[in-house]
Amino acid sequence: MAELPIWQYDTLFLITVVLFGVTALTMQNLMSAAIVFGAYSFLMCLIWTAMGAVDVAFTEAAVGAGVSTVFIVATIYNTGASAKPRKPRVGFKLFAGAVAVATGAFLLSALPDFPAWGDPQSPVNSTVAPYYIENTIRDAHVPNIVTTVLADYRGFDTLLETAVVFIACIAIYSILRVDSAKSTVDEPDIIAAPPAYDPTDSLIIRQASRIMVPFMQIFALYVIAHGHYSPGGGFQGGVILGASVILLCISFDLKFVLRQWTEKKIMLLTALGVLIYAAVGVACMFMGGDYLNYNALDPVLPGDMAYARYYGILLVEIGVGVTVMFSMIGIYIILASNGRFKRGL
Amino acid sequence: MEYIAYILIVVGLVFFLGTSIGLLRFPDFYTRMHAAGKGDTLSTVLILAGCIFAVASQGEMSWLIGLKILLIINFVFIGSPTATHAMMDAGERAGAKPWKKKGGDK
Amino acid sequence: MEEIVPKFNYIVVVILMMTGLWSMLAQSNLIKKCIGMAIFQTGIILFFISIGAKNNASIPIVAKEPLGQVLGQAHAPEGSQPPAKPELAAAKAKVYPDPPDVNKLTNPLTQILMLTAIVVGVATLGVGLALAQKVYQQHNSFDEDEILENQTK
Amino acid sequence: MTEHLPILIVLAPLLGAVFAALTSWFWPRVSFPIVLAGLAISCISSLLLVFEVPASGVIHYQLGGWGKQKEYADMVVGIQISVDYLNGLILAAVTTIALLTAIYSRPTVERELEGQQRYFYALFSLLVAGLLGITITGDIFNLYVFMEIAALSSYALLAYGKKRATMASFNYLIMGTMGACLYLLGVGFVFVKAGTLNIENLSQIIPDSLFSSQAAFVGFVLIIVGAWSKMAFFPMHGWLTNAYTYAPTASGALLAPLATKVSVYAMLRIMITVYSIDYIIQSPNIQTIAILLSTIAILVGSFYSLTQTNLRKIACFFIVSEIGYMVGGAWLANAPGLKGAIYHVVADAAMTSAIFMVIGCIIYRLGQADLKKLDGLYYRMPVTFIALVITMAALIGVPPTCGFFSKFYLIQGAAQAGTWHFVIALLISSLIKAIILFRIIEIAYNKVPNPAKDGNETIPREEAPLTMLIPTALVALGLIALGLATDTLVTDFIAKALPAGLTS
Repeated sequence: MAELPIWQYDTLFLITVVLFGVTALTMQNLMSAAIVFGAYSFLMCLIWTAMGAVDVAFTEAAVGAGVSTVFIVATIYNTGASAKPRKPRVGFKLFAGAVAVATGAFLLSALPDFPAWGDPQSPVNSTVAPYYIENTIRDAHVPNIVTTVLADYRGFDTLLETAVVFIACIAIYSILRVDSAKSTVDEPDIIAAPPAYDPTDSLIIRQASRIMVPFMQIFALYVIAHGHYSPGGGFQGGVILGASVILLCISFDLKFVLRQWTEKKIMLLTALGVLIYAAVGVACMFMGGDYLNYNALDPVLPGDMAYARYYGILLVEIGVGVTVMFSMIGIYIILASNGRFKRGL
Repeated sequence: MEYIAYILIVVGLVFFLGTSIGLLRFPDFYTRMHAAGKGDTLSTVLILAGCIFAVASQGEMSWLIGLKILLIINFVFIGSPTATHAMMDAGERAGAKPWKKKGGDK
Repeated sequence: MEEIVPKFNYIVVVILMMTGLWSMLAQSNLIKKCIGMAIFQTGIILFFISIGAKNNASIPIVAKEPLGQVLGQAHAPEGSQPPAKPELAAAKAKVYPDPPDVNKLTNPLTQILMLTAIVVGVATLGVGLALAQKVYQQHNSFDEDEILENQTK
Repeated sequence: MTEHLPILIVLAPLLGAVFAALTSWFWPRVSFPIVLAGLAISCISSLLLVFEVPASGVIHYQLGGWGKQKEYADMVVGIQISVDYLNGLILAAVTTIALLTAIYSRPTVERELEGQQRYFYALFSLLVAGLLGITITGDIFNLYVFMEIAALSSYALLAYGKKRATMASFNYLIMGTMGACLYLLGVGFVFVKAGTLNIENLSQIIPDSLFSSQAAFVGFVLIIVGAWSKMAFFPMHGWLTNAYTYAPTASGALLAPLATKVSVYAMLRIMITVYSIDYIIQSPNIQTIAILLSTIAILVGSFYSLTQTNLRKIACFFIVSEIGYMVGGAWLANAPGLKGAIYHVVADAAMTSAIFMVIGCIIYRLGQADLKKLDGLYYRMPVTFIALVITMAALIGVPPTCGFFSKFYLIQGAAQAGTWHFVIALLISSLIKAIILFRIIEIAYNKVPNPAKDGNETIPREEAPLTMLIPTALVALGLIALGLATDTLVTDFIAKALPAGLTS
């Protein structure tokens, strides 16, 4: 048999990831389920780095593992619920298990038809992808191919992705936000059970976070700006910026952060990021190119045609970073404070 | 250079082993937290130091990568002891009582 | 075993997705459903990434050749005086190797799709948790059966 | 500027939403006109495009200036959006209905969403942008992202409603994400075998090399099942009735006609363009299953609507049975069946929009839409009642209205394909809708003594406000206009959308 195309270590990671996934779902206590889910996501990042997908691993570590675990924990904190053991509805669980097994078998029926794991000649790696690898330098002078394809070749996808983040923020705002003053929606105000202990305001945690936050923010700006050369870009940088402010929310209390970032400022800047991205596209339209065709911006930007794309990508990444940062902060504050923007985690 | 890296990483792993055994064996909250805290900070720092030496011998830009790893070590030193402290503090407020020798409550 | 080993990642992907699907359908706790949904999506992301992975290929960043090496090629070892201006510019332009070898870099296209999928996953998770929290406000429980009883009475 | 029309259709609502969200903090009253302007621009550009398609053939628009790369076997690099015969009509229908619903929804939003309407119109416009994106995009992964945009904004729009709306929206979220993930997995399977995501390239690659591959078959089934669960087709229709019944009238009036129909369009696009009709004929077992399921969907939808008294629930079960028409028609895989299905997508969007608008007017004026408490509707709200009768007539399939022609094609296709159970289901469902219509007429007209005669007390005539009444009347008359314009629509639009090879 030819040299086994399999990475021995990855099979080990994959098995452990499945174990983590299953335990995360079968755990009784919700909080521990959230923590195991966080561990599951971090292990997933490890697997993706081993497979060479560094940008995706970076995003998963920042967005998937970091922020979504914080969201789940904030929801659990606010509702203070833990999964009370209930009589299992065996009939329905079996039916659902049968459906899952049937779909799984149907999916596996296509197994022999798949290319082996990791062979460079598979149809995916031999049709459109070679164009990207060979022409990124010629087109946009950007070494990090992932950033070019993300912001330039398939820039429309990323605009829609930023719109998705923006919609998530407004959707959560309109679902949970209740300014109790003038809302007529009949919503019994079940205040979450007071937590077992009063939140700490110990000095050590505040000092530590006060030291860490500025460095986090500088590193995040570096990640956004340096997305052309090293793994990183708008999303990852934006999330780290958001995470630094969330760290402040946790170590100090919500009012401290809300004094600096008021609710209005957060929501406005979330919308502004999407506007920047769309405006760059519209500018290309007015300058004669197709939508999001940065070559059209050449007269405005320094350097030759390819460098116009280089700077176009940078502008777009900044727009993405702004939206992602403020929508992460917005989502966290609304989830943590159950929509009342007063006290929170 | 290579051998220093191997030694450091192995020592780091030994500490991790100690942490996991500690987590399983120790009777109550505080001692388990102590083991977790130690393993978390020390073994990570040792492994990272091993990485610095492992990277030091490749290419002429490696000192920059070494510097970046030093930064990471610095953050781990600030970050994880605070985390352990926070958990200890929360545990103490939540009323976890330390374990006493003569068969105190588990 | 012959058939299974080189396709091991697809099996793991299917197992992960089916646990996610099962938990979305069968778990009665709303938060567990959200976590199951997130696991379902990470399973799909693993599927896409494992398609794009290539054997012993490095990350999809076109590595710059150090300037010295390029200059060395441009100028035979005959003299040590710095090369004239145009050669330096040409050498600097050529710092990047002409089109990099496709098999040496992993497939960037699948990674872009997955950046989108991760962000969409987090957005859906956020909205799901917000809805779960509002349901909890109304029915004071995350359990689907209690909520149904509460609604019908 | 005219060559930028395709992108303008999607961009106008998107930018409208962003501006509405921005201005909602300074002058809340301005966000509605902005969204209205965005929808108007996209409506005008889509109408212009629809008339341009027969003249200049299929219109492609490359985003970012990338196009076919010669030396890479002219694979399309980057994303391409295209307007052709199949989606031209649907684009026009979606934009006009969205515009009318926006005008219609103003008073209901004022009354129902007192404190929360800051982002309502931004989400409204984003949902329309997502739906238009699904219709216009030429890239299957881009379709997934647009599907998520439409889904996320519809979860929020539904969650605005009363107490039970939140749980209904959560169930919709779970089912919707499951459908979207299955669709994404299907795209992954197709991507593994074909290597490209562009619909135009796929339509060349799949027919000549992938017809026999099992992975392409599994991918096809996954995409179809994903689309089915997004459109609430029979096995996965549980979420639709609760979601649309407890939602506020404005979001119900927008979501009901458009969200499910656009998923039907996505299924049609995959079936006709990407996987071409003879792939379906070649794999017969899915065809029989699909037609069987659609018959059950029609019967389930019709019988359940008999049992309900809440008008909105009845309308929701109508949607479930209408979806059965479209999926059944499409899967007959012969010319009349497909013509009926495509035509029915446009006709049903108009019909569902009309019925939800009428119910909205009733709820606005009478506070509830229960069948038993509608007595005297004819005297109290004559115009709305006439619109209701026209819509029900269209749903049953009375000749001048568009419902008749789509049913006519469907029955012709079914007869030709020999699937008699589908024909019987079609007839039964028309019968049941007729019963419901006569029940409504009986309650609204006869139960109350005729006030015109002097003996009885006169019933105050209280119509819904004008901004709600005019769109309702327009859509109801549109049903008849659509019916009369059928042959022009079918001959020079729908007939050309079908693949040439299709025989009879």
